[in-house]
Amino acid sequence: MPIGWTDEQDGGTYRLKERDDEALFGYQVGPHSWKKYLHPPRRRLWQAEMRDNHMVIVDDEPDYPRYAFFGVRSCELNAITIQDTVFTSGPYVDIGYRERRKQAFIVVVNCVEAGGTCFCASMNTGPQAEQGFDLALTELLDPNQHYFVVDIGSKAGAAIIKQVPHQQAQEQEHMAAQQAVAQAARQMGRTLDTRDIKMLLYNKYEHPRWDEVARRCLSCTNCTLVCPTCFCVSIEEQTDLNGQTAERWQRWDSCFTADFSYIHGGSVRSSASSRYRQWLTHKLASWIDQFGTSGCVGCGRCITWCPVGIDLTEEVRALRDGEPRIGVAIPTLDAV
Amino acid sequence: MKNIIKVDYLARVEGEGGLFIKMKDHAVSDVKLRIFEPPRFFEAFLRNRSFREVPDITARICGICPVAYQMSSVHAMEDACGVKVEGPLRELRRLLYCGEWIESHVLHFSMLHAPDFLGYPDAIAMAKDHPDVVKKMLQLKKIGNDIVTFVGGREIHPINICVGGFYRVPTRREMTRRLSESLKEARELAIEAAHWTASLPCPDFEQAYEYVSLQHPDEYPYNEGRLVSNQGLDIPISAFYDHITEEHMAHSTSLHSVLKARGSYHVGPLARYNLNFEKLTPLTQEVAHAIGLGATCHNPFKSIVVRSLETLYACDEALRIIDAYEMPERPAVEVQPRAGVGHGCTEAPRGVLYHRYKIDEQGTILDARIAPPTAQNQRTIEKDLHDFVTPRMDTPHEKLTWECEQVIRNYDPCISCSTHFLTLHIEHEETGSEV
Amino acid sequence: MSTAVVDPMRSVVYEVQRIRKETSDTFTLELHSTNGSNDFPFAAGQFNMLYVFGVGEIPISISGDPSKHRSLIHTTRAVGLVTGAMRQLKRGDSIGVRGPFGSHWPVEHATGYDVVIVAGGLGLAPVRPALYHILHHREKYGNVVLLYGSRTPNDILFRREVEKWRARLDVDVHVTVDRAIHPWRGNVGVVTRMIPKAPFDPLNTVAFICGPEIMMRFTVLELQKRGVTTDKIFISMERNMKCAVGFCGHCQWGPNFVCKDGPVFDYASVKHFFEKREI
Amino acid sequence: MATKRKPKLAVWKFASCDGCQLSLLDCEDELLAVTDAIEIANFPEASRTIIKGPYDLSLVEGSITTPHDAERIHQVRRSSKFLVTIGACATAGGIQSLRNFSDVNTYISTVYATPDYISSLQKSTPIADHVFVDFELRGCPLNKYQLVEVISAFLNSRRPNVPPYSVCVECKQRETPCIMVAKGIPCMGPVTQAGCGAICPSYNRGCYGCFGPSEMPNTPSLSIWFEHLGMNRTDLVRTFRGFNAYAEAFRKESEAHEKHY
Ligand SMILES: Cc1cc2nc3c(=O)[nH]c(=O)nc-3n(C[C@H](O)[C@H](O)[C@H](O)COP(=O)(O)OP(=O)(O)OC[C@H]3O[C@@H](n4cnc5c(N)ncnc54)[C@H](O)[C@@H]3O)c2cc1C
Ligand code: SF4
Ligand code: SF4
Ligand code: SF4
Repeated sequence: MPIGWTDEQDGGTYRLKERDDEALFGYQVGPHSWKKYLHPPRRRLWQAEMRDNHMVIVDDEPDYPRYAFFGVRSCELNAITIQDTVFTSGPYVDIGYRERRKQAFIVVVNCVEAGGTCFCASMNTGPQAEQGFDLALTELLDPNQHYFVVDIGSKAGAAIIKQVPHQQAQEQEHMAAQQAVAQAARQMGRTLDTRDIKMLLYNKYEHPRWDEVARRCLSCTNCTLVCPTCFCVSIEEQTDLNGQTAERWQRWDSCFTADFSYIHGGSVRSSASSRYRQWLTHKLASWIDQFGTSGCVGCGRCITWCPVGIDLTEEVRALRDGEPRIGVAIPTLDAV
Repeated sequence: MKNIIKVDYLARVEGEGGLFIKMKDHAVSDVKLRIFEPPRFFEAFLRNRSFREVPDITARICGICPVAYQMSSVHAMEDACGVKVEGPLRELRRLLYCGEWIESHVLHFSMLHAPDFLGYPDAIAMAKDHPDVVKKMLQLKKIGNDIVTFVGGREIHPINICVGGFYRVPTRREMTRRLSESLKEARELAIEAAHWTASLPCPDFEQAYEYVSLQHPDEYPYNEGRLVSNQGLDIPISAFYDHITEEHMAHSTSLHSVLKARGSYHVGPLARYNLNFEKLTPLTQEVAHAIGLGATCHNPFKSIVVRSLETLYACDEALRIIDAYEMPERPAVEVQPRAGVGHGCTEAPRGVLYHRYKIDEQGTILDARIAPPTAQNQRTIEKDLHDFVTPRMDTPHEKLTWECEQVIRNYDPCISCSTHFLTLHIEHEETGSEV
Repeated sequence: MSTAVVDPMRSVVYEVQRIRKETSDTFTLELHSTNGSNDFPFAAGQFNMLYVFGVGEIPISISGDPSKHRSLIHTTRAVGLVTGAMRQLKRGDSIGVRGPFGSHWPVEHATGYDVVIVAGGLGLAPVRPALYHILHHREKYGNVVLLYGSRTPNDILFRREVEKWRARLDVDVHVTVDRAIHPWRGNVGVVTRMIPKAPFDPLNTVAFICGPEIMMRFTVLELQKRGVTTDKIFISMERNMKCAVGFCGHCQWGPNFVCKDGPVFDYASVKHFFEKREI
Repeated sequence: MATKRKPKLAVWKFASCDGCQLSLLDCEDELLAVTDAIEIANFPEASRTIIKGPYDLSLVEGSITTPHDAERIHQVRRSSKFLVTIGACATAGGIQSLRNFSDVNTYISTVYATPDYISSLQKSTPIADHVFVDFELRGCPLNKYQLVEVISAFLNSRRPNVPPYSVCVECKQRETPCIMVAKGIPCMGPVTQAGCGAICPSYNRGCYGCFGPSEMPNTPSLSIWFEHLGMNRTDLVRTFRGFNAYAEAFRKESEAHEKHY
């Protein structure tokens, strides 16, 4: 975004606004996350051809662009790390992802202001980036000085810094950076109480709140598509007209569509409430079982970009409110 | 000899129509161009809609020339609200129109009309023997579609047109990047098309028509001008219904438009060409002479050549617009509704397309009337059929039938856009009578 | 670092060697590799992603004998587009294979126990490899019981083989049908009805269940009634699957990915949501 | 391949603007490939040649508006092995189904001086109200790539990749920031089926619903949001009463707001 502009975010609204300082990074996360580069919306997996009635698999020439991501926020860096786990930590590896990721150069910008839908502080994913970057900048706008405090996170980062004019940061500049980031943490527009969140959700499979939120939810998929950690895809078959070649295309998918859970005879999750429940429970609970972390980094995109402003922090609060405050939740055996 | 020519289903025209000609005592006794396109009542359901909705709704009258409908309707609304759209926005509208002319004309002359001249049932069969021409023409058509898609959002029923202008306008860079090169190619292809269409064998058949088209002091007519004819008509578009009346015929067809003073008239490429030849670009005029057509032409079969020349003009004009384009500051002029009547008349590929709306102060439509070109030509087509068949009654039936179809296709009739066309009580002729 | 991991999404071309019609809508394909390396180790209960050129790719369990790596056997019911296209395949036609994927029936852990296999309909196919294994190592197990329910006598899968097992003295095979057709003289009724009388020692039994979810639900209840503990009950689940390696997200079921945590689950770990709707 | 008989294609027209069948001719790059793979047996808009049925694939454009057409569609069904309806008219009744909300006789007298000549049904209805339809391809107009996809899927007997999810998915695919969120412009995208490629939002205007309701259209929720964005009830009715006015979800929504006039 150009200098002099910022954004204002709330549930279902995002507005550009002028600002009257010189800040270069005076805005919060926008509509797109870095996901679209590392895990592109559409991608051909492979092709097959029919030659003399025999199928031949044709590999695509691998083409892995080298990316430098400039201005990655801490929440987003955490989201990248989460996707790393999804795609590269198990017995199977998404090779395309791994190759793009391996070459990515990441410059983080620590947030010194928080947006209306941000809650990374609750999720422990920001506003300060801890690791996994090549460089991390903190922008400081003193009345008499506009400068960046840079943390170097890798050799490649150090090599770059060598090439730009810089000076060793003073203790007091460090402090200023810390304070600015801490200030952002205090400003967060949203909070999410993550205490025992996994069991909270596992115990709420049958809560009336799901039906309430389903009355508002459009099943439009926006929340999943803007989310920097959501990774679900579908694979489509494409053929040419004379049936000689077929291509397998992977594209982003969403648990809010009917086809997503289709098995012969119908969708497993045919109601909007079950889809919202799947999404939220996956993000905040089952993700922990699957990958060892939360699936949410608190970037707030799903709140801002939900066309009707559904807010997961509010939903969690509502689910919690019905919950007795004491006692340990265990997996219910109350199943009929 | 068979004394009835009957085509149940006219092919290669847009929409559904049929033909019925009866001959008796070596004279043509009855000609009916039948339209059985079911009525869709646009003028009725436009009532109570918002004036801002017209470009989206009227586009759906015709999938072949939606831009024309959008243009006539937005002009009419702007007229009603007392707004004039000028400068680069006006130019963009012309550009959009260029795209539609190219796409629609090429579709017609290469895929629907040309096969008649060469004796093929369709362009696909023609492509077997003339693959190059067909491929080139498809390419040319595609460039027309590209313009519409680029300016309008998509080729059929563009989404980017609003009363007052557009929702989004392209930057100069986008424009040149996307269109310049391909349009230069299109211009070359259009020149080839002109030579090719001029080389097609063409029946001798000249008619004395009253041509009616828009006329503009500076430009070949698209979206503005006065309505003029070669027989003295010269009126502002708002006087359309003062001079033209629509007759609801019981026998066959539709609301036939006729000039109150003189009867049938001819709209479309031939009319525009004969009335505005000197407004064509120098290149177009030059090519017209090179292919031996000259400044006037009264043979409706030659409309195929005129369409190719108008295509060339559209390419040339589009290039001029692109070269001169500066991105307007705002994509649309602010339009506030006010009670009143507005008129819009533009030159659809098939000819004059006139709209008139009455709106109230909220912009709610109270009344709508639309006169599509094919309805205006219908009487003329029937007359052509009559005059064409009369001296050719001994032609073998098959051949004559095909030629009659060709006479109709000379007009590129677009039956779908016939908001006025009726369903008819089709009188089913006994097959037995076709001795 | 970047050891060339094979792309888990890429198919390998196999050739249809034999096609056997099992019932009116079910058929078994025997596949051979086209590159000569006819070795396909898998564990009982695992599945492959089978790809039909130009149509699509679907998960199908391996129904062959795990001790025989030489050919790859799948039994499929034609229910839709891909399975329908698969039924049209002829000897010599190509098919894409990825796999094997997923968890397996814990045949090793079941040694020393009675084993009761409860299968409904097509569910016999995914447990057949387990039965093969058990029969190959018959001495390691206690009682072995197969309870099989089918819609009608004509839908009985692997009919001749079932008869052969029935003839053995070391397996108890009981077959029931929902709807009898002449000349069926056997059991009629749902498969769960056979559980109370089946010869196994509930406290010392491992159960493998495979069939429609509703059938598995009631089977679990019956087994529990007899005293089989939930940690010894295993079920095989089906969910939509696009990748089979945990990337596509479609097969999630509670915290699990059916493709890698399943398809075979021990009931204890899933019981708290197994009964819930639309999970 | 060469030995196989080419499947026969027929294109039929009912009440419509011709735009959808024109899309086939607009497939400049694919047209010759299409005609290589499939025999155009009955397509009057393109050819004089009419080859007799039965047809392997019929594309049906337009809605049923006259008694004659209500009969004709049964003939078409009988002569078609696989019948695909194309476009909003054929799948939802089209823009002409606006008459369904009024009395058609007043419509007739509005337009025609001599109403007696007009024979028209009270309602404009989609093809599926009359005969069994194998596949519905939405859109006003349809998307030509989807049309080629349907033909291609038909030729390969696979499922067409024509997903029923919302336009929002395509918005994200083309990376258009949501205009409803970012600009407060009412947009039908969340309840409209994808297919167009999310054109309108990329041109700074809200989707107006060409592709009809998406698979789970929560129109009441969207209406509440539209009101929150400042839309009045008259415009709410108009918004849902467009090219797919008679598609159930949109029809119910517009009627719900009409009651409140
Ligand atoms: C682990 C596993 C093992 C299976 N083993 C067998 C087997 O051995 N034999 C057998 O006949 N079937 C088996 N199935 C079911 C089989 O995958 C479906 O019948 C098949 O996907 C239907 O595909 P279709 O295209 O013919 O059906 P359609 O109804 O046309 O389905 C369309 C698409 O939906 C998805 N889908 C539909 N039903 C299912 C389903 N039940 N499970 C997963 N995805 C589905 C597929 O992606 C399919 O292509 C198994 C499923 C799973 C998950
Ligand atoms: S769930 Fe929402 S807040 Fe959390 S990471 Fe995804 S988009 Fe951001
Ligand atoms: S602009 Fe419209 S279609 Fe696009 S994401 Fe927003 S609501 Fe959905
Ligand atoms: S109105 Fe909606 S469906 Fe139609 S083109 Fe625009 S975005 Fe697409």
